[in-house]
Amino acid sequence: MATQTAEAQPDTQVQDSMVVRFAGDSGDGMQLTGGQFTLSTALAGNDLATFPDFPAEIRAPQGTLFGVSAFQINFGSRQINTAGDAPDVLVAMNPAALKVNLASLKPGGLIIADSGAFTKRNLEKAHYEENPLEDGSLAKFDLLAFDISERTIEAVKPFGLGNKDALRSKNMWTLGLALWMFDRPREPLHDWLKAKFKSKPEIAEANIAALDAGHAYGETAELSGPLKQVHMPPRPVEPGLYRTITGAESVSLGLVAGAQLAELPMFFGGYPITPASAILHHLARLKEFDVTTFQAEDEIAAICAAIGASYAGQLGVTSSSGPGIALKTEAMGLGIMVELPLVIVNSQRGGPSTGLPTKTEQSDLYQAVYGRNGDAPMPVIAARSPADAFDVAIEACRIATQYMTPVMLLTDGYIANAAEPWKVPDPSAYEPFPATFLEELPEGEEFLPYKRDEKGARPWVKPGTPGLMHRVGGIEKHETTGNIDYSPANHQRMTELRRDKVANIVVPDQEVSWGEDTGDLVVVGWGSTYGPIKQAVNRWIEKGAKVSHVHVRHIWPLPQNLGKLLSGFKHVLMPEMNTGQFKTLLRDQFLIDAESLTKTSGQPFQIAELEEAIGRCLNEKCGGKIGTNDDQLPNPVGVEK
Amino acid sequence: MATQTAEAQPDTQVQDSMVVRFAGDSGDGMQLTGGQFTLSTALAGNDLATFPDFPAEIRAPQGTLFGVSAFQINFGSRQINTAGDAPDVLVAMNPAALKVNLASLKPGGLIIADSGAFTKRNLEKAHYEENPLEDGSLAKFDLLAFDISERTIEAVKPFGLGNKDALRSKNMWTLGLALWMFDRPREPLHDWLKAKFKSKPEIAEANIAALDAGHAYGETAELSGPLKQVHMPPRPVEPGLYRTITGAESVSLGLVAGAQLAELPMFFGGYPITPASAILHHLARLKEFDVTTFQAEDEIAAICAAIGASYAGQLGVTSSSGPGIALKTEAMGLGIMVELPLVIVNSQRGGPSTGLPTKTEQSDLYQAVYGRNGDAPMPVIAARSPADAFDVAIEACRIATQYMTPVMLLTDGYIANAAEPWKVPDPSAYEPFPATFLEELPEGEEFLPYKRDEKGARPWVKPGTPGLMHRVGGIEKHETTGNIDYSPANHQRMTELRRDKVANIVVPDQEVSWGEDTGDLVVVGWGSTYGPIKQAVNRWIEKGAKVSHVHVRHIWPLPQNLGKLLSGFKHVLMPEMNTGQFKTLLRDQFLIDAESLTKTSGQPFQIAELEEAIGRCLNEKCGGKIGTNDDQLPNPVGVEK
Amino acid sequence: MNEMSKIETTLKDWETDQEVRWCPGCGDYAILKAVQRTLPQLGADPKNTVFVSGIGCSSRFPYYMESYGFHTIHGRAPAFATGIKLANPDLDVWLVTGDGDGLSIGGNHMMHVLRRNVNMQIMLFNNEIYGLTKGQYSPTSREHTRTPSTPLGSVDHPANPCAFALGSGARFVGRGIDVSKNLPDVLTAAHAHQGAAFIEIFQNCIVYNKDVFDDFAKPKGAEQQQLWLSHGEPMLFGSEKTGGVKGLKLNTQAFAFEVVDVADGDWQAAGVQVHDATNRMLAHMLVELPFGEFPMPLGVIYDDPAPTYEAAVIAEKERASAGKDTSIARLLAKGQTWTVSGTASDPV
Amino acid sequence: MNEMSKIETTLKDWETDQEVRWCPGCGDYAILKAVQRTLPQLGADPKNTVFVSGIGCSSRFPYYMESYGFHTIHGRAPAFATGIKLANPDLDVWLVTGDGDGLSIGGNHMMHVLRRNVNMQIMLFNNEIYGLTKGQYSPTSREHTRTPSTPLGSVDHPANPCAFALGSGARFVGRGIDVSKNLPDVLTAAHAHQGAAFIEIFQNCIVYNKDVFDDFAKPKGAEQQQLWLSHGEPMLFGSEKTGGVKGLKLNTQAFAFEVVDVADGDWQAAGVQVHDATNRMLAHMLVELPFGEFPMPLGVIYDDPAPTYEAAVIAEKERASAGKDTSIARLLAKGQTWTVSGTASDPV
Ligand SMILES: Cc1ncc(C[n+]2csc(CCOP(=O)(O)OP(=O)(O)O)c2C)c(N)n1
Ligand SMILES: Cc1ncc(C[n+]2csc(CCOP(=O)(O)OP(=O)(O)O)c2C)c(N)n1
Ligand code: SF4
Ligand code: SF4
Ligand SMILES: [Mg+2]
Ligand SMILES: [Mg+2]
Repeated sequence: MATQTAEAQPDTQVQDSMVVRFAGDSGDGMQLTGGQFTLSTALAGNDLATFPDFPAEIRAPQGTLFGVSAFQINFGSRQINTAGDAPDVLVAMNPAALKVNLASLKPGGLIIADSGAFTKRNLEKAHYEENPLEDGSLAKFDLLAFDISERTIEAVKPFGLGNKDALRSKNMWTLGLALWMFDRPREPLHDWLKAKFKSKPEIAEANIAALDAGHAYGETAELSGPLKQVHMPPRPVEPGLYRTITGAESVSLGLVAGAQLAELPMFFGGYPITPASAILHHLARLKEFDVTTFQAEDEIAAICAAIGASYAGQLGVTSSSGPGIALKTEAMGLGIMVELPLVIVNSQRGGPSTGLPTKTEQSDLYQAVYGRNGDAPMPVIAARSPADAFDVAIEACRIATQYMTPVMLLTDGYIANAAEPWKVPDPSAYEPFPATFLEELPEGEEFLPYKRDEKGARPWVKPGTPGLMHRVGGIEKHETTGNIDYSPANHQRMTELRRDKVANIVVPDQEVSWGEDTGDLVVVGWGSTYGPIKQAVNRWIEKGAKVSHVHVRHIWPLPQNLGKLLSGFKHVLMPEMNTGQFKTLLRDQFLIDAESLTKTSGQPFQIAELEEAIGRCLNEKCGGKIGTNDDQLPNPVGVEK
Repeated sequence: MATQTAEAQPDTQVQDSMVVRFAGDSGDGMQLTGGQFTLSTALAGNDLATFPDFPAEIRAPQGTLFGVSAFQINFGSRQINTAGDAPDVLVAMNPAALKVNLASLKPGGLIIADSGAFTKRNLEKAHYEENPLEDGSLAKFDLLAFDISERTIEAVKPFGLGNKDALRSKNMWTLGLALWMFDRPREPLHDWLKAKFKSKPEIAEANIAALDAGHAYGETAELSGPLKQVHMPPRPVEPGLYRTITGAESVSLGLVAGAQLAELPMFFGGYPITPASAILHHLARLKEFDVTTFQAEDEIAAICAAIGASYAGQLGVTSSSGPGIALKTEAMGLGIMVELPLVIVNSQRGGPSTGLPTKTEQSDLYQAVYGRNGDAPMPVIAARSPADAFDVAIEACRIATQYMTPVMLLTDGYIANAAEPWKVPDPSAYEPFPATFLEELPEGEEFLPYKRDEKGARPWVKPGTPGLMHRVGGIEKHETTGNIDYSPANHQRMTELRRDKVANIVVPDQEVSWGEDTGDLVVVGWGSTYGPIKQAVNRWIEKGAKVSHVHVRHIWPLPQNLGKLLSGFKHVLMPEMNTGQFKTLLRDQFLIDAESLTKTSGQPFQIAELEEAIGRCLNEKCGGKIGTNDDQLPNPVGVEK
Repeated sequence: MNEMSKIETTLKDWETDQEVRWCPGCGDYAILKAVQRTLPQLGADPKNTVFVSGIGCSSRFPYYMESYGFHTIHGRAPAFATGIKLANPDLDVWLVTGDGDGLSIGGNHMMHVLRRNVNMQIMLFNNEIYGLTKGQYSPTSREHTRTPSTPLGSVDHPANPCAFALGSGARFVGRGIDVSKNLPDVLTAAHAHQGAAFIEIFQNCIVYNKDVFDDFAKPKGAEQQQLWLSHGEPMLFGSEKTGGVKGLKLNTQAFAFEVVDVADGDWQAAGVQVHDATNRMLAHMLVELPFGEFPMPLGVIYDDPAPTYEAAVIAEKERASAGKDTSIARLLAKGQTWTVSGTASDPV
Repeated sequence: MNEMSKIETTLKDWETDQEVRWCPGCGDYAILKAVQRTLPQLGADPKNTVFVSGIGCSSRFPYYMESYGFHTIHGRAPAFATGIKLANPDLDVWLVTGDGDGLSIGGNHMMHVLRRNVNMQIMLFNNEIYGLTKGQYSPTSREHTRTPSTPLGSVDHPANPCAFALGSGARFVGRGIDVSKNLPDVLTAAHAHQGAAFIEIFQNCIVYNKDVFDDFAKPKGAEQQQLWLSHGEPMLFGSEKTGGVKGLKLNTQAFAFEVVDVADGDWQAAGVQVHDATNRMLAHMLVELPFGEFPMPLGVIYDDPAPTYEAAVIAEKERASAGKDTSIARLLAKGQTWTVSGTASDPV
């Protein structure tokens, strides 16, 4: 088994990280297996990153190629930033799972296959003419094929389940085997199963039996073959309380924390859309933290209700994905005009239009920064990883409430679904930023709803406040009174005030994420490309190249020192999962010759791809695009043509 | 009276152009006066440009500052490109009209005021403490104040109208005076009045009497004062048939012509919004030209119905202004994905949000080029003047049908309402571009709905065609079959195909609009700034400066030679009625140090402003903003504060 | 509105310093005055009152009310109002919209605010035209209406605002006329109703759709053309002076109303129907009554309260919070965690 | 649809080569088959048939129909379909939508397509849930529905699709059940109706809202729980075998239906109401009938055609064009023009 070394060559000696991919039919419970394996990995003290990759269909017919559901985890005793390029181990619960995922497996990687599921019918559904487990076509891999189905049925026999029900425990059997492979305790899983099936103890017992049987199978002597136990030492990390967290959870918690730091109740207006719905779901369970969730009739109503709530004195938040964000455009303009706090979360997915709802992309940056009628500036910030999303969400709340402005928070389908271990932060480490409402005027002062403070923010007055009745709206308004005012000088002035308020938002100076402050090449990223860029840059630094990584959180306004920082490098390479959107910003703002490296396949960058592109760049052939083909992970070849 | 010379000094000798501004209460019929004066100017063979400037309110209470309605016309015996900076003559029908418009009047200009309307009550409504006609405050102007109201009442007395009705003819009296001033025949007006009031001959007669009386007044000897008759020779122009045209009419006619050149019926889906409604209104009267107009329930339905019509084989067109365009965003993405022809007209107005509905701005360029989720490229073209809008609309139809793509046509509130003389084009001078529908497959060929031609366009198949049934939609689709396809390589490829199709649209090379091909400074504009930029550049060229004017029609894709062209100049100055949006495109695409000159007051650039800015630029202080203040035209001082 | 907070105000207290910008003679003025007259009677408190509107002539309303006001975007006022009510249910929310704003672009939000039953008063100023954009036809314009966008006459079947409201699940449906002296009564009943109260107000756009309601709204003939409904009262209209007292009687065979003459005030004898504002079927029949053959039903057509949305949302939030530790620390540490001490890690 | 173009097809002719991607057991399969069975009976021609849909599980429908198909965006299908019909009224347009697509985000377009009466069949698959986005509650979900977005149970009052359609001005309202053998009859009647025909189809989402309609849809007990309506026929349900024949009788005092027993088939004696599909008030009462106390009304509830929108639009266009010179030259030279010859200019 291999590590993620710079050369990405298989090397069975070094065990500092591994990539495992569980793949099966949507009905096989692979996401559950993956999730529980993740938890066990976290408990073992390894660093990790995951990539759940589910089908676009709700429940595709069993055994089909487009019904394959996979879960990939990269874990190790060193820092892990990506879910890994190519798996070392592929667990394939049926022929379709094998077919779709095989191309991504590392040469010499291990395949664990449930031969019991390689029936004639399943092979046909996967468009296999021969059984790949038998025709020698897998020769360049290590293959471990045996009848998991049968073994599971046997294991749960004592509990009197029918075959169909019994097979439901296949995933637990597999998980048991995986636990053995990585020398993990079973007790947490036992406890979890008992809790999960509290009302159906026999199901709990059957699953426990399957888990134990899989584990025991690993230990039996017959396995002199490719299966070896791996001891992965824990990654030394700061002491503290830890948990795993997905991006969607992290955004949700960050928003709640942000509202609490602003000392405001939070109002969340949402409308279901993949992959943004998870935030609505999480927040709907957090009502006790002074959160109101409102599933509106559409995205427009969701943002309008959120603005209404902000108007009434709560922290309005709304969230969606590309097409839904598009619908919110007009209302965002109103938010900018009435200058009320609002956080808009965009969990980006593949576009345009309905696009690829379950795939990831970074192609809504243009929309976030530029996509409104009129001169309508709005701060935009981006999360780079699941854990980072927590801080970014708090930052969004801070900017929104301190500057009285809508703020766009960009995340994406990859971050939303991926998990990583997270050191539970100490809430008291965050500086509160209590929102202030204007409740009374200093004696003799006139009430001016658009008079600004030193940050450029206008006062926030809650309806219900005596003596401060006023009217707001989307028509241009007078600089101080806020009354309708179309006069030329006033519009000129207001356009500038709105621009400057946003332009002057205090944003921390940009730091170099990895590498030196000057050099031959700086790789500039934003959002979820953080992990692969960091690893790829690191590989070149280790090879002695003068490469650095700059990862930008504040997309608009940009950090003040950014232009200067970038000018310290000979080349600027900008990998993006779009056709080069952030590149436009930097070229416009700093007139630097930033070169795009684009990938628009709906899949995250692989470290190796970036490594190669950096190499090219160091040889003066910067930019280009990743020549994606269907050999990449995951690979639903032949599907839906 | 003065010409538009470089120094803009009053000079009563040269009569090659004049600016007249009619201003009165909304109820005073100033737009009608202006319109008829325009027609008479056109018939006299002068070149002209107009700027109607009406209040935001439907009918504001009489006599108020915010109820002032004005109409400015610049006309001359030389080429006229703008409605003029400062009027030479201001007709003020009441105190409010005087107050709002005075600041824009040229020093030494002529004021014609209806002293009969300067009553105590009207003075109060206009916030005048003293009667300005009497207190000497107008000393720096030529003042001609007399009781137009009374003279009108007298003139129409024979027709037995009550005072209120009689006063309705005040505008015709004024028009008569204006006709005299510029030595114009009254007959066309007589004919027009008779036609207009066909069913009410006594009203026609009364108006004619008023007109004649105004005219006669001009001729009377008492007028030894400031009123002089001006003989403006016709501007030598190409022989042919002429008419005046506003931008809204021109877009409408261009769309109809474009549909005919494409040999398609046209379907127009719209929803009222200022200033876009005029296009809906014009087209609703053109049903006999195979035009269907559909007033939808909202902007979203309007664009969706238009896409539906394109799907069914017509040329779908939709039109709106900023907030409505925002609502269309999601559906534009679908149009891009299903690759059907569609023309989207945006008549820009002041933003953001509801903004300044009746004022002009160019601030939706970002939205047009970048404002969609996903990588969603769309061609964008812009009209520079009312007449130009005709050709631009045809060009939009051509690109949409030839490349199977939505196209955004940008115009603005200024172009929409302004009028200019237009040489009625010879329809046969336009090369037809008949749309081709796929109706039959070559023997043995498989039907592939997304197979592209050499331009990158997919086939257009009308429902109803036998044997070519197929399904389209907004989910990513296979490169040739168009079936749903989420596979990574396919999405990568489709993203590129969509980008390249638009990027490779054949666009004429950019020409220099005025001046040499290289030099010290190029002023780059787009849209309705054409006139003032051209005049300002011309003034500097006449002063010997190496300045040129480049005006871009094709905003996206940009003309291929543009970057190279601009690099032939030391400085690039970009005046825009926004905070610098087109500038972003050019800096990103060409990495040139283009400097913004911005004006966001809701008012067009003045020639003098640009002239000054160019001067600064030639002295190496490029860019900045126009320091607008309320002294500019028009000036509703004190309104709504 | 919080009953506790009733205060004394006069009409003047509800006027702002902004010049009113409707066309002289517009019906909006009369509605403005009616509202400014009604609010003092309700004991409404300006500081707790919020006027929310979309875009249109009618939607300028908030600028003229000395209360809190939000002039939002076209068609979306119900969504803003919902957010406001959920954030602060103590506020007394009035929604002002037009036939275009509320039924064309905003029909969906209108439906959902009615369905959810958010407690507010919704005044739809129906002038059967788009006023602000200069006179295009609207979804309530009658067939063959000639406007700039329909120079040959409109061809759509018009929407019936009250029928739409009922179909959307409204629990209060009322109707009034801009200049009618009864308008304050309808507003008062709407305000008393807990939940979304829908009021269609016929409003004269004298510039673009002048006197289009004259057939029933003009004072002359009004008695014969207007049927003012009152719960528990017979459905009577007309008077001896104006051509006789008449009433509506239900023809149970045809499921339809018919007009009957009432002699000597004996409406029972004539079989005149008594209005029951809680009967949904009666409401359906009344709002769909073809005008001409019948008078125009006005007043409180339907009034049958149901629990409000914001009350349910808040109750749920309270249930969810009861007795819970709501510290941020607990929030963050939810789910399965483990502690790392030194380099070892133990599940907790 | 053009009556002339009736052709012969079989169910197979309407199947595409695309693998059907709904969850095994989803009610959508049954509806797909019912449609594919019905179209040959109507003599429908695949090349003239267009299926238009929004977004949702249900909206995948066009991919499985071998006809023209347009899978558009969420909630907007009625607008696309309107454009298609106006551009080519000869096309036979079927609209497929869900309770979320058609009534949540798309409620406004639904209202307007019904109000305008564009000739098409609108099938709303009501599974009372958002299927495609994995099970959030929808506007038709019953109160207290627990879903990922309402973990403590929903609190909104649900919308009633048929009541909404009627309130919007629909001239045809029908109801069916995914697996019911009567569904093709409802589809056939909808197709025969000239104008917008609204059909609510109860559809079982077995993954996120399994068997939620079982109280009336499951075969056992169906006879007692389903009232299949037929114009001119008495409103009867149940059978001797299942606990007796029953009928609906109108209580004219209370304006309400009541259930009566029918002895020996003598429904007249029992006072059972005869269904009149052209009576709007009956339709209102039927679609609002509280289930439980009453059976579920199904079949053709209302069918009273009115002129279609596209016919009026086209007639107007023809009137406008009659005898006109439609050359581009005339178009351009409209209005007042003048001719310049040399440097002089003369009005023309
Ligand atoms: C998104 C958007 N679309 C269109 C408009 C233009 N618009 C403003 S008001 C209005 C309709 C007004 O009609 P109605 O709601 O009946 O109000 P009224 O003016 O008649 O009171 C329209 C179409 C707009 N402001 N915003
Ligand atoms: C603009 C937009 N918003 C949200 C979504 C996500 N979305 C897709 S389908 C759907 C609802 C599906 O529910 P329904 O219409 O009832 O159809 P079903 O899946 O139940 O058949 C939603 C919210 C989307 N695709 N586009
Ligand atoms: S246009 Fe009509 S509705 Fe608008 S203010 Fe004028 S009269 Fe009133
Ligand atoms: S989620 Fe429900 S509605 Fe969607 S396909 Fe599955 S069963 Fe059918
Ligand atoms: Mg209106
Ligand atoms: Mg549904």
